[in-house]
Amino acid sequence: MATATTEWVPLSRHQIAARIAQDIPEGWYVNLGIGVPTLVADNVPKEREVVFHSENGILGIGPAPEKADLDPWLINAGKEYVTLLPGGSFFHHADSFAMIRGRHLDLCVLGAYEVSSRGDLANWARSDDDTAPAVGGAMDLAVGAQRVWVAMQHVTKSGEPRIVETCRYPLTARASVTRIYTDLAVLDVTPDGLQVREMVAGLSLEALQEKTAAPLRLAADR
Amino acid sequence: MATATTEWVPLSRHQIAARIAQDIPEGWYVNLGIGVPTLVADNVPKEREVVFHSENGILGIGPAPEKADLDPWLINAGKEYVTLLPGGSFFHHADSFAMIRGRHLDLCVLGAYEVSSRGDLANWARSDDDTAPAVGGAMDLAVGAQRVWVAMQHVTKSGEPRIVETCRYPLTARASVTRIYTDLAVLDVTPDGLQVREMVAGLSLEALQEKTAAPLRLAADR
Amino acid sequence: MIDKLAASVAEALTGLEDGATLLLGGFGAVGQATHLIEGVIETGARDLTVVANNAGYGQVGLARLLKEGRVRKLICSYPRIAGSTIFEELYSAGGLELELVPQGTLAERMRAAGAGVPAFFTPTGADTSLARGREIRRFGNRDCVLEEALYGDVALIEAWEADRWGNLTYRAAGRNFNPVCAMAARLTIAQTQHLRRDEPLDPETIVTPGIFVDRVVHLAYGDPIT
Amino acid sequence: MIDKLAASVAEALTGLEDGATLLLGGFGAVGQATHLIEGVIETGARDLTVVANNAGYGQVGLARLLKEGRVRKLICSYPRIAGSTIFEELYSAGGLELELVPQGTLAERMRAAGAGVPAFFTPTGADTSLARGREIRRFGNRDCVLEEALYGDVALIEAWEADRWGNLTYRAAGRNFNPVCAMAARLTIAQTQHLRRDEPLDPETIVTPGIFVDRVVHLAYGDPIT
Repeated sequence: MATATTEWVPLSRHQIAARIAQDIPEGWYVNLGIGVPTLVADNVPKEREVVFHSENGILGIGPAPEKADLDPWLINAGKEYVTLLPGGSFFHHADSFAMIRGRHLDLCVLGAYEVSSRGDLANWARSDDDTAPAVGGAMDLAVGAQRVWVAMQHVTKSGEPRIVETCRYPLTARASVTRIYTDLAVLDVTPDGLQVREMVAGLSLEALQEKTAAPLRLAADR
Repeated sequence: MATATTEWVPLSRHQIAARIAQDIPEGWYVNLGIGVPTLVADNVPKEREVVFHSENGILGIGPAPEKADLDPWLINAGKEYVTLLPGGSFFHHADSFAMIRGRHLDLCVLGAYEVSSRGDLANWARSDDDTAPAVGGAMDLAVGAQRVWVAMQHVTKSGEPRIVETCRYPLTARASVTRIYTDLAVLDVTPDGLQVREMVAGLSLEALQEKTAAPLRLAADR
Repeated sequence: MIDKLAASVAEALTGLEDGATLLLGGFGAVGQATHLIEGVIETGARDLTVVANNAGYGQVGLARLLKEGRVRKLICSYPRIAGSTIFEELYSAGGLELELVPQGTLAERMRAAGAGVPAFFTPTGADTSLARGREIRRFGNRDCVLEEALYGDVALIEAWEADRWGNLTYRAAGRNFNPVCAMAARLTIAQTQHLRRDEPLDPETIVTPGIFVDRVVHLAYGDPIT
Repeated sequence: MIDKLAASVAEALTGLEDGATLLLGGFGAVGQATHLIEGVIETGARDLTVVANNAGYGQVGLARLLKEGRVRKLICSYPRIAGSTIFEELYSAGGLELELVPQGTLAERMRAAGAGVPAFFTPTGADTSLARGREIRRFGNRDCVLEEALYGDVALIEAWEADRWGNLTYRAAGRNFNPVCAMAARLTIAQTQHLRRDEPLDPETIVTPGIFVDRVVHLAYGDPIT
């Protein structure tokens, strides 16, 4: 029956964030990019202590404040008001990026326009002649963190694959991404290419491959 | 009369230090090397505020403590117990040498084995095959401070000049020293060579030249 | 007596010249020396190069300086943010030169200037269009780009507390680029929320030692202006 | 729950291997992690490379480690000081390899390792015998030598106060190389005089954030041992 192949439901943005949160063990130091990655923090169970880092000089970022407790001096890299958890600290920008570039972060989670089968990341500019471009800390995070995980929609709004052989968008970093979480699947970037660890219930490898412009295979140990 | 030419008296170590102290204006940040330079601090009038820096992470070094007030955690680069003056601060070694190497010190005063007429400084090793050599912060200070002044005896114990055309001892830094204070004279290192600013009373330029292995002339504006 | 206090913004900005390179602390609106930046307009200085993480917000601080046409070139990591309309208009119209620098490289280049490091290698950006035409060298298994120190003529920074020796502390995320800018400029000017004139700050908790600070102006202006 | 406390020096040193590069904080006797360094002897580790400003004092700490013959190579700025008799004997007898590094370059090379800078240029030492055979490049009007980052396997540092997250403060001149070593090693172990287990240190006055610290051992040993 034709319907049998379409019975899967893509994950929502919050579900992607929750799925990523599952894989973050206690004690990791983690930087979260803007968008879906930011949602990851709220999905880590309270009893599992993870230390969130912000580029603007903060370790120990906590959830958004109640309005009454808002500290106008305490913002994250996305310029949103945040709180500080016990054990947190403040430091200047050179020290903050020493943490990033010196490979002290266990993980960063970033959004992306495209990821290649070798882990090349494109997430900072839509074209080489971008009007008024902005790069921020994307390139630093992509080369610096021990692991770079990407959270993104599997395909563009028009249905084009975002996981490709070679990125068409300007690169943020080469061979950087180690894992991709999409609304359809979890994929590892390995020396042997992309390996599928999980798919949403009802989705076949063939159907996922159709939406992916690089060869996939199932992870042996999944 | 032959006696007339020998009526001069060389400065003592303390007098050299006191002479140097005269030339340090209020508000300068100054690093003092081990030996005679260390004595400079006590000769700056109390009402003239000068901030002394120590390589091991201190600004605002004060005089040696009374025994009862000794803090065993507060030593200078020479590993002597010191005090901290109001306005002082502590910082780590990379920041401390950022101050030195980043040209933030107005002055450092160093001892020397030899200084050349171009301001080359030799003050760290007695020979190229020194057994168990030690360099410390000498090379950092010599290239980093805005001004490098040397405090030394004009000649060796055996009467050999220490101010020379070309240093025989291993170099600490090239074209670094800007002024030399000896027990006999104060000399500026200029693009036009060594210029004598002061001599001890009774000493002639000819007599000073005899003890100096590089051409001297009197400073025009002295 | 050492006393780095200036009586006014105008006095604090004495000596700022046309063509100067200004280093601005702040990340978003937090820790931005808004009053000093706006004071630059009054000095009449123009043809400025401005180094800052963002390109200003709304109609205050750097946004006003841009609007007044005083800035020739911006060295920046993230100019395009919500509210950066003045930057976007100027840039689209070709009225502003932009050098885009990754945020960590921006911080490290200023720190290098302050620490006497004329140039350093970093993997950040090495495989990207920002490294076009630049020197690349491999260390270990990574390509790295050579980055040069970024020196300022004048740094304008914002502190929480200061004493007459120019020692500074910051508040929370207000620290950001401020201590780094302070190291990198020949003349560093701080506006401070709180002043302890003769009572020195705790030597253990000073973030920017006074050696990096030339002038302090006391402006109890309240929370960040957005 | 994050808890970086180790119950003993032996537990804190778990995993230290033969041939490791050790980064030691301390300047003179102040801020030296004497008990951790002596604990290295008990682990049996040998063939070590040790990075430290001095080569040890009297008969404690690094001096003992040297005497026990565990150190193959010393990377050091000022090995020869009053009381460094064990170093001098070993070095004269050819029992120790020495790499002499200017003190600021030593600090900056470790800071570079911790900050992801594989190499940098500095004028320090460029015109001296220490730069023989090294790459020299001119920046502005100064010759500079290329210096590489100095990475450690294990850093042994000394703190004044710590919490269970590994945040650290230091006391007075006890800070020195400790925060720099903490950044530069894969495994950083701190001995601390005071412990605030669950009561976090003040986020504004932490000198070494816990991200740079892996293990903490509480040793209320009193003043520096000279």
